[in-house]
Parts: sequence; structure tokens; C-alpha cells
Amino acid sequence: MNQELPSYPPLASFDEISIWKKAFHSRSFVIGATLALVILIAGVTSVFWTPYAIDVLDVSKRLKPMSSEFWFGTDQYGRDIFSMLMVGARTSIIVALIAVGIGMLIGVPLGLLAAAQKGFLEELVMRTNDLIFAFPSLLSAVLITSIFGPGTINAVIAIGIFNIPVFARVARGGALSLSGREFLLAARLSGKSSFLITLEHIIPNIANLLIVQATIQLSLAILSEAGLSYLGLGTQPPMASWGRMLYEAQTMVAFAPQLALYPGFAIIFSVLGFNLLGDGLRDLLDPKMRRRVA
Amino acid sequence: MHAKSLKSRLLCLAGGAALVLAALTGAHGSAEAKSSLSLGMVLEPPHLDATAGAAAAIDEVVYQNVFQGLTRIGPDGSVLPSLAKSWDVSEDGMTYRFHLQTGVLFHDGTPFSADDVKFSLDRARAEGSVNAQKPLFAAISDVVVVDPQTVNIKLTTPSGNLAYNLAWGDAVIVSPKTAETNKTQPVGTGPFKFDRWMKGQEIRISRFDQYWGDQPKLEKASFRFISDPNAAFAAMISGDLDAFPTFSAPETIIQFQADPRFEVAIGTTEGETILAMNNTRGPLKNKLVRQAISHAVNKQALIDGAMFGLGTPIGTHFAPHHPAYNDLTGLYPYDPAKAKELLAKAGYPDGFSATLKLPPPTYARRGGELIASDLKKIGIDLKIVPVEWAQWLSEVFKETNYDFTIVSHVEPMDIGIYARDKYYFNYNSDAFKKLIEELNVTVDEEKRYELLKQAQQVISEDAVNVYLFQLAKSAVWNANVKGLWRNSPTPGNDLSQVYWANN
Amino acid sequence: MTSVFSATDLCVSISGKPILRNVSFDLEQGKILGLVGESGSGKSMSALSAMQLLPEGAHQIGDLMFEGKNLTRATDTEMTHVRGKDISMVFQEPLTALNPTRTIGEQVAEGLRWHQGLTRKEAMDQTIDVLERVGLGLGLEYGLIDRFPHQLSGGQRQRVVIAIAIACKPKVLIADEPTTALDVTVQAQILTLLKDIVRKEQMAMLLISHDLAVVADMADTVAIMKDGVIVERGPTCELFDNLSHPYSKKLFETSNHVPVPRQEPVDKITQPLLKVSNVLREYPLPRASIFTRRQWHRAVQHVSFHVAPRQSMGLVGESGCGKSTLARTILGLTPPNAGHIQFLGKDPYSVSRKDRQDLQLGIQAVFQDPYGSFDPRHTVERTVGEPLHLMRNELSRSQRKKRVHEVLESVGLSSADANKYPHEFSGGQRQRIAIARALVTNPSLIVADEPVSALDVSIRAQILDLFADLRDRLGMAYLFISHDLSAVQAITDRVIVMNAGRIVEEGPTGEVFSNPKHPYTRILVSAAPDLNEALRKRREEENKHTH
Amino acid sequence: MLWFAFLRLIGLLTTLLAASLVIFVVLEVIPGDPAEVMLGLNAQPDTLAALRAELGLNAPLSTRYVNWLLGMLQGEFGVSYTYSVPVSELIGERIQVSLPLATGALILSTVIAIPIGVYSARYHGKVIDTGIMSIAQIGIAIPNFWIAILLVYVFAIVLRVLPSGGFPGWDVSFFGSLQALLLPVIALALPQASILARVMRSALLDVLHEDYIRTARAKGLSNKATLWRHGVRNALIPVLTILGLQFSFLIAGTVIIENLFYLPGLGRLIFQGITQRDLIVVKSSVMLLVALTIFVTFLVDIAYAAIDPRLRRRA
Repeated sequence: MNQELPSYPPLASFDEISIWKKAFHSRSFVIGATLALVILIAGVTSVFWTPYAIDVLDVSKRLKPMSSEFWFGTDQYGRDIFSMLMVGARTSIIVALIAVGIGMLIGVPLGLLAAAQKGFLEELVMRTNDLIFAFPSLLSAVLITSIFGPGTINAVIAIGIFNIPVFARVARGGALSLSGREFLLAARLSGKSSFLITLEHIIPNIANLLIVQATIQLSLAILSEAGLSYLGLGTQPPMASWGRMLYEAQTMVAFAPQLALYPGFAIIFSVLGFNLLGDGLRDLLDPKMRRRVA
Repeated sequence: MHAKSLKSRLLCLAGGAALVLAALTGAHGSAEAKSSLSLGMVLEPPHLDATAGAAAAIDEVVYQNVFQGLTRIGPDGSVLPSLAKSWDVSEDGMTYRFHLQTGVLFHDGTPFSADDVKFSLDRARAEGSVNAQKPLFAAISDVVVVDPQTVNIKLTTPSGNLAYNLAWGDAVIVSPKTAETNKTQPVGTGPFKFDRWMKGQEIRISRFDQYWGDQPKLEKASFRFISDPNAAFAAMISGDLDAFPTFSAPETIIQFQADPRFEVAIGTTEGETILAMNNTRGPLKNKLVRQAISHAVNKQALIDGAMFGLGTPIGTHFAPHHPAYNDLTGLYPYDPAKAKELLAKAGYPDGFSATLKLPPPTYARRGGELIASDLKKIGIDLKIVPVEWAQWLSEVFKETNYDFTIVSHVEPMDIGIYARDKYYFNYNSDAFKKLIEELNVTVDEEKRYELLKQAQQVISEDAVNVYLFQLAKSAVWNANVKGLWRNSPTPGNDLSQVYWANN
Repeated sequence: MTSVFSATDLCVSISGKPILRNVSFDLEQGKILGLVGESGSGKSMSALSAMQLLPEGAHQIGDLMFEGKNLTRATDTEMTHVRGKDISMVFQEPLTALNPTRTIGEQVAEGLRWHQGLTRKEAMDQTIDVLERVGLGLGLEYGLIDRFPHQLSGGQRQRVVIAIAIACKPKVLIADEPTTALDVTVQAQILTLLKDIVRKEQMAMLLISHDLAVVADMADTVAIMKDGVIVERGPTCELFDNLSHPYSKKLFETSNHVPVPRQEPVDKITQPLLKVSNVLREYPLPRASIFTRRQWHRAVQHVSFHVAPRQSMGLVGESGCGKSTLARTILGLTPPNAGHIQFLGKDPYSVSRKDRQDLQLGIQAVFQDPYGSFDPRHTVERTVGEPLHLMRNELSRSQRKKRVHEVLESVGLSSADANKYPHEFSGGQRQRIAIARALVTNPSLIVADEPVSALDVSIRAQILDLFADLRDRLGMAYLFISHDLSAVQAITDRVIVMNAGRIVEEGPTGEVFSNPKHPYTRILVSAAPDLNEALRKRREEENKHTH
Repeated sequence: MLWFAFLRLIGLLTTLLAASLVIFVVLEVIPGDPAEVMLGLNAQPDTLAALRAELGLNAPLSTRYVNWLLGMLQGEFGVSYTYSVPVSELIGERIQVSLPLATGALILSTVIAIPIGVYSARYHGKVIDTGIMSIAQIGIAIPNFWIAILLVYVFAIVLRVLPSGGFPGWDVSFFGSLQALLLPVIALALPQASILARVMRSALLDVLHEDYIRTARAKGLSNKATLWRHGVRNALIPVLTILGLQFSFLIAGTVIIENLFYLPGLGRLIFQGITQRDLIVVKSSVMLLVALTIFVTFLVDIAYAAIDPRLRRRA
């Protein structure tokens, strides 16, 4: 059947020590990982400790400038902006992780199934993908929140649904690119079931692709959450969200620009962080993509 | 190697983009003789027939601009002649005779006459009428055309209010020819005629050249609908809008006040803003709990925090500018310790949790956060649930499925709602009902005021709701715009006297 | 004869790593210089260096003289007037060397328009000429000029690549492994075409190949390269007669290497180990339109044969003849549409799951690509031990480990290699690992699908030896699938020749190759390059000239 | 090619049908009664019932679904509950804003991104490339509403050269309308351009490592000629994929941007429609946007086949 020797994308060599060594020389990876780590630490810490409680409002302390007391100043209700940013990091990370988790947990098996079962099932999965893709994420988020009300959970669902086809596609594409590989034939000759082969050979070999995609989706999810909260459809008070902080600060730009600047920078840094991390990982894990990275 | 050509290509592109930008930006804001006004509004009217809808937004566009009544309300709230030059009241006070202006034309060219008055008033009073304010016409028994310039209105009972009632936007005179199409193509007798409605964006009106009265100075005006406070602020501060009579972002008012380009007018409204409590739900059944909550809310901080100081504290459900107002702000001073004590006495030493459903307006959403924070201090854990108006109406107002909500009651003199059965806060007091019944049959003004004051006392002592503040009306306009109303005794934006000072 | 193009003391390094060292050669008009070497010897880099198309980061010193100009000092703009016009190049992989989104005509005409400033019309007229010169004249009637590369066969594509190279009648033609990706019969045609062109148009040609036979057949002068250095050179016959450098000698020997022939004869009386009866396997083709009936591609058509225990059976054919499909059917991977397979008397497609696993123990495979046949994330131990999954209920962990170590040693690796990952091994070692994996269940039949095609000559010889050794030592039967006749000849007892899904000839290996009966077999045998045969012919010709 | 288009079209229609079902069901379960919203606080029960009947809210679900579909096929989208005008008229007005907005942003981002991507790939590894790509990296991270806020602040509030929002209408002032769309288009286009520039660059770098680029160079073509004739065209294939995906993001982006610039576009109509429970408007507008996205995906598929002849045979 095959006229030519099929050309495969080179598989990553599996050499953990050299990957870590390379990691510290990759600018993208180091910057990205640092930013992501900072955001992550801020978010995790906020569960146990913030400089001030963000659900106790004290109007007498409102709109204070930066000081040793309030590192980033206070907002119009006298809340500590630094604390708000920390809680906002938590919100962003939770939303992003869960949304990407939903996408992966549902999308990857679907994609693998579509790759394994040609014909009707594949067609069904791919059409469903198209269908989900056809609903721009924000539009479905607006619809979902109008049914269930605005809130973090519904934002997570809306963003997560949009992630499903993304991961289904990546998983299917990755699995298909492996489909002619001789080691899969060898595994079948060893009497292994499709399920076992998927588990032992396919998933580990597309894991890199999935990890890279996941970091990209994480940053997209953070952006989407910010957008939804900006529209008032995402996280609700007393929880803090960067998008919401930005929205509330907008009319006060002239006399309290810090209110709009900090959450804006927080969004940019975290998205930048995850994007760079994704680039760095792709750089390290997927040699074919190496030259794409700036 | 081919850097140059690529670079030059890019430079060309950048240059082109810059040119386009320059061309597009150049003409904006060029100094033209200003004879037009663009005015911002928060809500877009559902349609433009002032006689067929309750929405204030309708009146804010058409009242006195497109449609006119026999009488009108002046900027100070007084009743002034409009389509009626003058009127006499019969001895018994049962008949009003209106003398109409001459030479009045509808915008479609049809001459105005007493027949139109009869048509309009009969239409509004009719059985199947969709007029939102039918009680205005309740006293009228008949409308009689005397001659084309004179009309008699007969009453069933003497009423001193008829001239005032007929000044409402709901009582404007329409032509029988166009009555059915006024919703989308309003045709009236006012100084401006309707031009165009771009849904979701703006309504344009322009000067009606055959207007019977003094020609307005403005040639054109547009009403733009911007519900988002951020966008409204940007539009105003950038000069895209010339005026915004009910500005929705109080935090921005300071900026306008500090800017000499703008003039700011702060007025009052009929909007009592309350933290409504469902009086039949759980701990809220207990008057002590409600009183505790009344003590726990720091109202001044609320006004400062949520409304940036715009708003008057009230202690009851009554407009403070009304002579019958009973100042009860001292009844529940901010006192968390006392609140805790009351709560413990009521059997909730550790507080409880409840939900707070918040409709979309800024005062509710912002106030909600502050109140949640206040109540947390006495152990009451509020879960904030933001709802849209549609949900608020069905869940809170109709099904009374809520614990707390924040809303502003904008109807004037509406303390009577506390006497209603099954009203959404489920207050049931025989004492209060008795007061209102008595009030309804009392004619003497002084006696009425006394009863009203008592009524206020009752609901405040029962702590039916937490009375937060009276909503302020903040208007912003370009300092060169003259002639806009500072107060609004009735919904409307009368543009007939508006002009640009520098022209 | 004077040299048209000469390279003197070329040294190339890429990011500091030396690739070529002091390489010198001359190309003469109408003559072919053959450059031979194994992978990584630097022969392709020499070609790219001659074109001044070295990859980014390459550093070059030395001289490249062409028509009195030193090309190493020419700017890129100057080179654009030389490349394609005076010096052209033919590449190895004809599919990737052509832009998939442009028509054949456009791609051939592009060089003509660039160098000769022709109009589209003029260029197209000349393009037709050029395509005729490379033997695609017949295709022109079928609109070949407006076709896209993917619509052509491999041989046609390589002709197009040659057409692009010779369109402007260059003085120097560089061909880098021009036939490696092609079938033997096509290879023979392309080589003849190149020879004709060089002779007719009096070009100077540099032919780069790993195949000594091809070079011996084509080149007037041969240079042998190893690790970026030309170790030996000379006129073809002279050189091969008097090889002096040890590497050249080794290369020559391994190219001619024949493993030890079978010692014990095969017992043919017993029950056949594998019985293939009337197997048919077809694939649906995508429909051309909704109104046409679905077309089926018949990959394997009514194929029957037997393999006896311990017998080594060869299966020969060109790409697309259905041999790989047949192999998969035999291995139990794709059921036949008709006919049946019997292994040890049982049909693997109709027995129970348990029986099928037992059958699978007796039949294992070695694949072509030593890189693609391993999961890069699994250790050698895990990879080699994978087929033991079939015996998961019978073997303990330590037994498994022991078994893996045993087979690793039996293929010439050490048990210490078990914990390494595949990428730590060379191509030849990997093929040993692949063989070890096939051996681990102690099968009675190994299906080897092109097991030596991707290997360099010297490694190929080693692997063939290993196959022969295992055959004699462990007594297993082979189904040895290859397009490489010499490999099949070396290792098998009987051979089947397949063409277009059918068996055209079957018989004892020696007989079939020395006395082919079917015309297709004859073409195949005559097209296969043979070093000794090529040298013999060349000597004959030289003798003619001298006498 | 035609066969390919036909198969794609079948897929497209199926997806559309499925989408319509999803939209219909979703809007059915949204809480809140349009009749109540229309009549307000003091609505009488009998008036409500009459209005519900008038709006056709009492018919069984399946009937209403089928009626809606059939109506749409005939261009009948029903009458808006709040505005009492035909939905088709409303959508017709709004699309005059949304479509130029989305396509404008798409065109602007392409026009910015392609040359930058090519330039960056050409100078791959150089300082200029690293610089451009770092900027692009940041560009991707900036939310479009944040750019919009900055643009409004700079151009409308400080410089006062462009309007902060609003839309005068094409027939009223063509020039003014263009002006009104300028900032929104830029705000939408910049993040997209950053993504696109990166994709263009990496796609081109991939293509530049293909063998046929070497063939072109061996023909004698200069670097630049090779880049444009063989590189850019082939690199457009992955770029097209992203363009198709971006359209979906652009449509999503218009919802935020239209709210921010109070443009009377489809996104805001949907937003407004949902809050006012004008579900008949929401239903058809969402359907339109979804259909638009599906259609763009379809176009991208067709464009693929136009660029890459290898795809023409495959369905």
C-alpha cells in the first residue's frame, strides 16, 4: 500500500537529565516558569493568608495610595489591592486548571477514540467538535451564565466546554501521527489490547503535545475568565477576580489609575507566563517545534 | 540581503496605516457651530408612545419635545399652560374649560383641534386602554368639544389636581391618524419632530419648522443609550456626549466637578433605597433580628463607599424632601455591638447564613458587597447572588423566594405598599393597615401628614427593611450647554429652551 | 579533457564541528565522478557546498573554481546566476523536492523564466521540450504539465526533478543519491536517463551514492569518502582492482558479502508451518464522486504458498506490490477478505482469543525502520520483553528478565544494554534489538519486512550474518520480505516473486535468480545493480576502446 | 474540488441543524418569563396570560422549534418582544456594525501580521526577530478589553481625536461610522495580529526547511524570490487554520468590545436580549453568529483545497 517510506515527525528522545539541563538554558522556559510559579504561589498562599481579609470592607480606608501598610494601595471600598490580586490569582488558577482539566479529561479520550475507531464514531466526534467550535466561547458562556446565573463555576464550565474539542483534536492528531508506527504493530503482535496499547504507548507519546497544549489553554482560560468577569458573568464578590477588578476600576482611571493597572498587569503577566512556559516546554519536549519559538 | 525591500514594504504599510489614521482622526471634533445636542440616557425606551407605556425612558425622549399635553410641568414642578393657553374651572369645580392654542400643527401637517383632545383623553380612559397611568383620568366623566379651540372636561368629583394630571407624559395629545403608529413613528405637536431610531444606539429628533410656539435654538438632538457606566463616563469625558441627565457612575461625579468643562447638578429623586428583608423567612421573622441588622449596617459608609457620597440617609420609607418626612435616622445608629446583642437575644448568638439577591443597578451591586461585609461582622454570612431584572422580578418580587435584596423604590409616595398583602417583603401589620385606611379617607393636609409620620414610625420600629438612603440624581453636562433642567419633577428632558452659550 | 569544475581543499564545519576536511575533486566535461560513502561520511555536504547552499551556521574554506570564478567568494546574488543555469542539482527524495502546491509545468518553467527572462508562453514551450528530454513526452498528452507532484509516480517525479535541473542546459550536474528512494526497475531507468543526458549534452556530473554497484556502473572516476575525507580515488576499474585503504577494502567486501550458506538441509516432508491459501485483501478507494461506484484496490490477489518448518522463504517485489499487506495478514493483524491462513494447522482469525495468543507466540516480526519500531519512552528491556505479555500468566518477573537477557546476548548485545533507551544505540544495534524482540517468545516463524533496507552496507552485512546464524542456530523459519534481491538471495532457500498483488513466480532461490522464467522476474533481476557485473561490463568496454 | 465542496456542505448543514437544536433548547431553559419582563412590576395575571398567548409561548416545544426553523428558512425571524419590530430588521441593522467590525479586525490583523511574520522569519534568530516576537508574545497576553480601555483613554479622552464609542450609522455619516469603528477594530485586531504573526513566522520557518525550498534555491532563485514564491504561499495553509479559528474568537471578542464601545452590534443585541428576556431576538441572533462561524470554517476548508491540491481529493 505505502508507496514511500512514510515520514514521521521525530519523536522526542526520552532523556530527562538533558531536558532539565536544557530547561535552564531556555529563556522562554525560565521566564515563563518563574511567572507561572509566582502566580501559583500567590494563589495558593491566598488560601491560608492574605495581608488583609478581602471580604471585610472598610470605607474609611478607601483609595489609599501605595504604602508600607497597603503595598499596592486600597480600592474604593478600602480593600487591600495586594490581597485582592492574590485572591484573583487563586480565582484565575482555579478556573484555568479546572477548565483545562475538563477539556483534557473529556477531550483526550474522545480524540483517542476518534483516532482508533474510523467511520461513524470518528465522524460523530469530529462533528460534535465542529459544533462546539461553532459557539464562540464567550457566546456560550453568556448563554450558560444566563441559565445558571453568573459565577465562577459556570465560567469554568463555559470555558471547559470550549476546551474539549481543542484537546480532542490534539489527541486525535497525535494518535493519528503515531498510527503507522511499527512499535504499535509490535505491541499488537504482543497480544496487547487497543486499550493497553493506548495506555502504554500512545498516551505517553502524545503527552508532550498535550502538556504544551494545556499550557496554551491555561493562558487562554485565564484570558477568558478575565473577559467573563469583566462582563460581570464570571466570579462574583466577595471573591476577587482580575477581570472584575479591572471593570470596577475603569471609571476611576483618572484619579486612581493603580486600580486598573495592577489587575491588568496581573492578567498580562500570568498569560505571558503560561504562554512562555508553553513555548519553553514545546522547545524542550518537541524537537520539531524547536525553531518556531522566538 | 533583501532587507531593504522588505523593510521599505513594511514602512509603506506603516505609512499607509498612519495616513488612514490621520485621515480618520482629522475631522473628529472639528469646530462647527453647535446647534445640536447629544444627550446620554441609561435605558433605551421600548417604544415611543408616551400614552402606552410606563417606562420613564419614553418620557425622557418625547415628553415636551415631541408630544405635548394641554398643560405641562415646569422645571420647578409648577403646572404651566401648553397646548391649552388657559383654563377656567367652573364654580362647582366639576368642569374644566380649556382654551387651546391656535395654529398648532402635528408633525405630519394635520392641524390640531379640540377633536384631538377629546380623542386622546377618551382613548386614554377607554376600557381596553393600555395607558400606564389610568388613575390620572379616573375623575373625568366626559370630554366635550365646544368649538375647535375650546374643550370642556367634566368630572365626577371635584379635583384640584386635573391640570397637574393632564401635564403628565401619559396625558399628551395625539392625532387619531397616527395614534396607532406612535410607538415607532411618534407624531406630536412639540418643537421637535422624530427623525430616526437606531435601535440599541440612539434616537434623533430635529427642530419642527412649523412649530406653533417659539422656535427652539437647537436644530437637532440625539438621545444615546449607554447603560454601561464605564462607557458613559468615557463618552462624557471625551466630549462625545454633551449632557447626561441621570449619570449612573457616582464615583465619576467628582471628576466632572473638578473639570471646568462640565457642569454637575445633583438633585433628589423619589428613590428610597432599601435592604429589603423577607419578613416571613427563617430568622428574619424575628423583629429583633431585623433590628439587629438595621444596627449592623453602616449607612453612611454605604453612601460613601457605594455612591461616593451621593445620597441622603433615610430612616424610613419616605422621601426626605417631602414635608411629611419623619426623620428617623437616629433610630438605628451603626452599632455592631448592639446588633450582636440583639441577635443573641433573638437566639442567634452565632449568626446565620442567608442569600442576598442583587439586581443589576450599581447601587445594588456595590451596596451588596458592603452590606455583606457589615453583616459578616455580626456573624451573618451572606451569599451574594447577582440576578438580572427578569430573574429579580420572578424570583424576588413575584415568588418572594429570597432572604435579602437591595432595591430602590422610585414611585413617589409609595409607603402604602407596606399595607399590601403578599407584597414581596411579606410585612403584615394590622396597626399599619389601620393607619393607611385612615389616611385614605382623610382630606385635611395636616392630619394626613400626621398619619404619614406615624406610618413611617411604625415600619421603622418594626424594622421591616433596612432603610439605606435616598438615591441622588446626578446630571452632568457641558458647561456651555444652558437651559437643561437641574431637577426633574417629572421624567423628561425638555430641550426647547436649551442652547449653546458660546454660539 | 579539462576540468569544468574543481574543488580544492574544501573544509566545511557546522557550528564548529568539522564535516569536510580537505576535499578536492575535479569534474570533467562528459564524465561522471562517483562519490561513495556511508551515511554521515559528508558526501551530501560536498554537493551542497558545491552549490553554495550550505545550511545556516556552516563555515567553509577552500576553493571552488568554475569558469575562472572562485565560487566560495561569490555573493549570493552572483550565485543566483550560476545555480540552475551553469550548475544544477538533482535531489534524493523526489516527492519532497517538489513544491506540492505548484504544477509540474510551473516548477520546470520557473528556472527557465528566471535565467532566460522568457515569457510564460515561451517558457512553457521550452518546458515541453525539457519534459520530452527526460522521457515524459508521453505523459504530456495526458496533461502532465498541469498535474501536481502528488499525482505522479515516484519515477515520474524524479524525471521532473531532473528536468528542472537540466532545463537551462547546465555545464555541471550534481546528483545526490538520485535513485535511493526508487524501486530497482525505476532506478535502472533513471540511471540510464542520467547517463544519456551526460553523454548527449556533454555535462560534467557528480554522482553521489552509497551504493558501490550504482557508482561502478555509472562513474568514470570514483572517490571513496569516510568521515569527511576522501580516502581513495581513481578511475573506476583501476580503483576497484587495487583498493589500498582499509576502509575501501572493507566497504568493497561488505558490499559483496554473502552470509554462510545453510548447513543442514530443510526437511520438506513434514507438515507445512504456514499455509497461505488463496488470500485476497482489498482496500476501498475514496470515491471520485457520489455518482460513481466505490472502487477497490486489490492489494493481495489470490495468493497461496507454504512455508515449511525451518525453511527460509523470500518474498520479493517492488513497492506497492502487496508484500507488506500480505505480511500483516500473515501476522494476524489484518484479516483477509477471502481465503485463509493456517499457522501450525490453525487459522488465527477463527480461533479463540486464548488460542490466538498461543499462535502469536510462534510468529513474530522484524520491521524495516530501526528508528520507528521502538517506543522511545520504553527501555530496551521493556521493548524486548513486550511480546512476553503473551505469556504473562506463565512467567515470573525474574524469568522474564532472564529471558530478555538471554535473547539480547544471542543477538550480540550485552545484558547491560537492557536498561538503556533505544536512542542510545546505533542503527545496526537497534535492528539487533528488533530481532531480539522477535526472538523473545522463541517463535517458529519470523516475518522480516525489509529488515536491512534502511541500513548502511557494512551494518547490513552484519545483520544478514545474524539472520543466517540464527537460522542455523535456533532453527526458525523466515518469511524474508525485501526489494533487495541480493539480501534475499543470501538468506533464503525459496523465493516468491510478487507483482501487482499476485505471485508471478516461485521456486528455489538460486534457480529463480539464475534462470528467471516470468518476464517480470527477468526485468527485476536484470535491473538489480550488481557490483561485480558492473565492473565486468566496464572492463569489457574499456578493452573494446583500447583494442 | 466540487465533490469536496459538496461533502463539506453536507457536513455544514448537519452542524447547523444540530446548532439550532442546541440553541433552541438552551434558550428554553433560561429562567425568567419574557411576558413578565415586558409588563413590569404591576402586571395583571390575565394580561400576562394574554401576552403569553400572543407571543406564542404556549405552543408545544416541538411545534415551536419547527416553526422557528421554517420561519428562518423563509427569512421570517419573528417580532422582537421588546422593540415590537421584526427581528430580521433588528439583525439587519446590527449586522451592519458587527460584520464590518469582525471583518475589519480580521483584515487589519492579517495585514499587520503577515508582513511582520515573514519579516521575522526572514531574520530568524536575529535581534529584530527576537524583538518582534517578544512584542507579539506580550500582545497575545493583553486582553482586548484592556487595549480598548487604553485606546479610549488615549485617543478619546486625552487626545480627543476619535469618539469613545457609539455608531452614527453608515447612511448618516459614512466617514463618522468609519471613525467609530477604528478603535474597536484596532482593539480586536492587535491581539489577533500577535497570534497570527507568530503563526505566520513559525509556518514559514517550517516551510523554509522543506526540501523544495532547496530545489528552488538550486534552480537559482534568490532568497527573496524563494521566500515569496514557494515559502509564503505554502505557509498560508497553517495560517488559514488559525484565521478560521480566529473568526470564532473575533465574534466572541465583539461581544465585549461592542459593550465597551457601546456599538449597536449583534453581540450587544444578544447581551441585551438575554437580560430583557427577548429570547426570540437572542435565538435568531445566536443562530446567525453560529452559522457565520460555521460558514467561515467551511470557507477555510475550501480555501485549503484551493491552496493545497493534495487535499482536493480527500473528503
